[in-house]
Amino acid sequence: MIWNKEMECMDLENLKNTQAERLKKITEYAYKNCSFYKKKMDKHGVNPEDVKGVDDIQKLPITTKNDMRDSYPFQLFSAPIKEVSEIHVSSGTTGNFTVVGYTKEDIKLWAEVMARALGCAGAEPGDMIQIAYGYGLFTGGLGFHYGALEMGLTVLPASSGQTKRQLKLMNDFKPKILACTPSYCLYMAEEAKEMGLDPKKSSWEIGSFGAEPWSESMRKEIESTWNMLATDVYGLSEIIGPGVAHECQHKKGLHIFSDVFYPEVIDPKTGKHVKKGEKGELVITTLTKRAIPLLRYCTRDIVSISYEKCQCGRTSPRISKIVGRTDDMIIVRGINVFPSQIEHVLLGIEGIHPHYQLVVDRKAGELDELEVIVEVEEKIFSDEMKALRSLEEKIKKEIESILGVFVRVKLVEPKTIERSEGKAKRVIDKRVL
Amino acid sequence: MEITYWNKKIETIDRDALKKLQLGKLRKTIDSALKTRFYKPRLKKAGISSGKDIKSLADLENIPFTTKDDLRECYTDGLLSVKLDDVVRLHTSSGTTGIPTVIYHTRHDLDKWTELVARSIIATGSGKKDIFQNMMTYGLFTGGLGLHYGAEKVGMTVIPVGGGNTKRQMQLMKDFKTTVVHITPSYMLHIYSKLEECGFALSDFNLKKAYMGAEPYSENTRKKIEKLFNIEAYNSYGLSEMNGPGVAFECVYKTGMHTWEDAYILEIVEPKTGKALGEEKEGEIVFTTLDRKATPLLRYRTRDLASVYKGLCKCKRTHRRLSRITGRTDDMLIVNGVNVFPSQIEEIIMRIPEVGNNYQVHLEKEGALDKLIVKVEIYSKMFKGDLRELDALKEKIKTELKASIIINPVMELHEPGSLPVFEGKAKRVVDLRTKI
Amino acid sequence: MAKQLNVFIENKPGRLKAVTEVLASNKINIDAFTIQDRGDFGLIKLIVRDSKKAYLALADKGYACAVKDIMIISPKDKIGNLSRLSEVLLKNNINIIDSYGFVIESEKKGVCYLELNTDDLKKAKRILDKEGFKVLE
Amino acid sequence: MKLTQISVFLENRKGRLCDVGSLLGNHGINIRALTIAESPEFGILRMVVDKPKDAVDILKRKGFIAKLTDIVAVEVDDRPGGLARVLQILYDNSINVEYMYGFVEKFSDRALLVFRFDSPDKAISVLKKNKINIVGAKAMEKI
Repeated sequence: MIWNKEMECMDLENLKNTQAERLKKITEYAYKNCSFYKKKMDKHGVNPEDVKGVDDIQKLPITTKNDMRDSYPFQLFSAPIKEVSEIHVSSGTTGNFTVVGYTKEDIKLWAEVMARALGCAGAEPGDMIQIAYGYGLFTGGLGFHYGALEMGLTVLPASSGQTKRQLKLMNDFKPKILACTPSYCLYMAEEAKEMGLDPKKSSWEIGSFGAEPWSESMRKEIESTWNMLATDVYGLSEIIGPGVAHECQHKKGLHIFSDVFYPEVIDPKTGKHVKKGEKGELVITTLTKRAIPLLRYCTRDIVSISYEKCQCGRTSPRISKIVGRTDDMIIVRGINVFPSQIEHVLLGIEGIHPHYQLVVDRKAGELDELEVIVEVEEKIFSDEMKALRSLEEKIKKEIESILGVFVRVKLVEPKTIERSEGKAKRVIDKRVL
Repeated sequence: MEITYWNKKIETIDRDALKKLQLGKLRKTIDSALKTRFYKPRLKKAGISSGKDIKSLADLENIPFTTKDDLRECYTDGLLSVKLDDVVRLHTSSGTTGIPTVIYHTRHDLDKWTELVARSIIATGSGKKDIFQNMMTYGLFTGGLGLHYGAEKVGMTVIPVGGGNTKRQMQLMKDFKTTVVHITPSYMLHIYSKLEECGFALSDFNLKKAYMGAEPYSENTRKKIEKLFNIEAYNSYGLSEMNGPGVAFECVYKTGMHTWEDAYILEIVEPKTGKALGEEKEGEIVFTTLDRKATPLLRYRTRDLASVYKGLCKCKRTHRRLSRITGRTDDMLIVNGVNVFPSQIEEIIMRIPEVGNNYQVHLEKEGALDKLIVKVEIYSKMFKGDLRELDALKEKIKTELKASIIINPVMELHEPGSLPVFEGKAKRVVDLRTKI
Repeated sequence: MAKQLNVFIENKPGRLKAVTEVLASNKINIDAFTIQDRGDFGLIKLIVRDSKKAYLALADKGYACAVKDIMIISPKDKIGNLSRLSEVLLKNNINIIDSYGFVIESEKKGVCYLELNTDDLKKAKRILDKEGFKVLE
Repeated sequence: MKLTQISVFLENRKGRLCDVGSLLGNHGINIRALTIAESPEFGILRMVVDKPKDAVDILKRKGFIAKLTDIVAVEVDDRPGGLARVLQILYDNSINVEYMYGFVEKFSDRALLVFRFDSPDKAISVLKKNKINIVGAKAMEKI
């Protein structure tokens, strides 16, 4: 269903006017209420009055992940903290978190865009949804939860993991919709077979998959294995969480809800707009958010945008699947991992300043495996098995507690990690998507 | 002391009016229970075919108890009294192997639950200005989402962390100047013991209150926690069958937990005979839901032991106060706030062919937290003499247990015949935890 | 093919002693042994003259044990001989699960115990014979 | 009375043992006994060699992680129960064995045990008191 026909199917001229109106307001709001933006805009020599239409957006400075890190924890808040009703953090590139806050209106907005997203996937009020994204600080679980309640679905708040329980819930309650990472969906198929369940006969008819990159061939595999429709959801916590864009049942790109999230595509080197339809870095401006409005936030995701009208009737532009990143972030089981975080952990463990490498792999039908390879140094070498095993354990635990993702630690001999120009290659991604 | 109320009229209602209110709601609950496959024949047998057959609250005694086993038998929809279309959420209890239990909620049910939690929060003196860090797990477990909705209703700023990850918890407490936490008492003590190691000091925090529940603990531990952190700690009681947290909560006077009696009928019974017990007598708590449309429960035996305090509270709330929970009538274990039945562990272990005939479960304290150690004997007939296979076996049992009981156990492999032999699964559990 | 007896033991005082006592009381002589440990438990690997008898004696006492085919080689005690041995195995893609060894007579001969995958055993024997290593029965 | 053993960190990768062997061989170092303690990912190679200090230097120069540890080697009677007797003595005196390896009875009249204790001096005095023959560095070289 189309949840909000007025906004999602608005003719482009009206849409542009709405966007312009909102852009003017949000620029003014950010300038007035957020010292960070005031400073930034003053330094950039631009005034809220300079923004008269959507094309003037290019006059505004961009906001980066580093800006978010440096303004931690409160400098980016534009609303007083007592009006903030929810805070989420995700792990940042080094020690600090990336923080996002929501006022009551922001939570309503989140529920609204997630309801639109579920509508894109094909959900109808009264359907049952199994939410297998993690609940808590991770925005995946609660985002879907709010949207599903808004639409009037019956929610199974399963949260992530515990595969057997997930499958039992599916089998017992027959939910029509599944929300999880695409690799987890494939993984569940293996487990289902082991439990004697036939994935083809599952109750899931529609999947809303995201939080990690995936390919058309994975889509085909999911659809044929589970006999269900697999659609793509896009979001990032800085903007709102899931619900920034979602594929409709025609599966030709993800409708971005551009009346509230204004998209641009720029050349990451020059910062200039790319030609229409060309690939570049996705930059988003939140047009209505109150707690932390973001102006021209660089997502570091590489996409292209199509502005043609979709068969489904929605006029909102469509972004392509994410084709890459402009930084060295990797996504493992839906969780963002920066090599610098691992470095931070190793430095924190006494006496280790070692060379390390991250290897991500995904075997057929299994979940992502993250292996952290650490070169052993003389300082930490003991000739007792117990001591070395407990060192391994310690590194593993520290990393897991920072990242919230399961890792394997492998100790290797010195100089065995491949170096180029003296520097070790930090990430090896062996996954075939 | 300043007393604040969320819903003063209901919270301070006089007892007679409360009883009248209960009676009216009970009749409606009976009517909706009659729509379920489970209660219909049961109530008919007890001579009740409509809510009108209930003349006074005393008639409640004619209704048979509902047990955990009944709930299991009703899985999945034996207790569902509305159309599935009207259900907006459901929670199930743990159990991938054993039969779980399920509670459905309509939007009305969730609103009522949220109100009870909001009342509880306000009763402790918290409000809109507070920064609330919720350290209870989110998802099917009701501890997380239950408080979450109530806290948002009140207008607090919620940080939905969920459980675990101590260092991150502390960092957030510091960075966002958290004033209220929702936590298990043992995790609270654990945080204290890890402060220095994680590079924090109490002066980094702005903590004022802790809502503590999900596991039994003593008054001494409360005092200790209050002194260590220089905060006020409030007892919270709830169980998923009765929605979750927000069933009973302490007010600022901290003399027992006000049970929201407009939403639940509270009885204390002698566990063996089921006979009603008077005030200040310890017995099993029995609840009847009055405000839940999707899954009404009549006289549900909680298996929790407690008593009801005498007299009126200084806060003027007329809802009676429950003592802290003193024990259980069954062999359920509470490990770091998670409910575990020994039978769940046994079922998993005994399914694995490489495991011998004997096993033992040890519960110990590691610092302030519980540690679950599962000791299994290896089975000599299946032993192939390869260390790598033993590594894999250990990992396999660990994963299977984790999947079923949500707790990460410590696995120990033992020689055949080296563990003491006991009959019955409860005896195989050795609880070495000192009571907190 | 030589036999090795692998016995599961918990890593706590007295366990190794208990195993060797069972063997001693059954008059079973130990030719060689090693321990593979995992912190809280481990395996004792024993070379005894009558592995079946030893197995029955231990199994009778309830120990989890297993007899495995292994290979015992007696290379000359010469500098670089160990490296030649491992090189031969490497070249032929034979993976060593566990190994241990000693010098028996200085400048003359040593002994080396190799635990290999079952599929590799025959192949390894053929190759080592050809390369001039003495494989003991 | 203590002997020096060298311990080397090795990945469980084919050919690593071979590399150590040939490196020491090329430098004229003779291996008297060796054993490997392994986990699924890595192993610790423990060796008694004739020139331990030289051996460690050579290995380190080639980038290996290696270190010296004190061990105690004893000789026991070559008859059933020989090993059990030594272990009995250690157990009775509550001496903790970190790890142990090695034993040859069949091929010579001498049987050799290598122990790593957490308190080697105490272990040595207990063993001596019980008339267990401890193998010194000189005797070791003659093996």
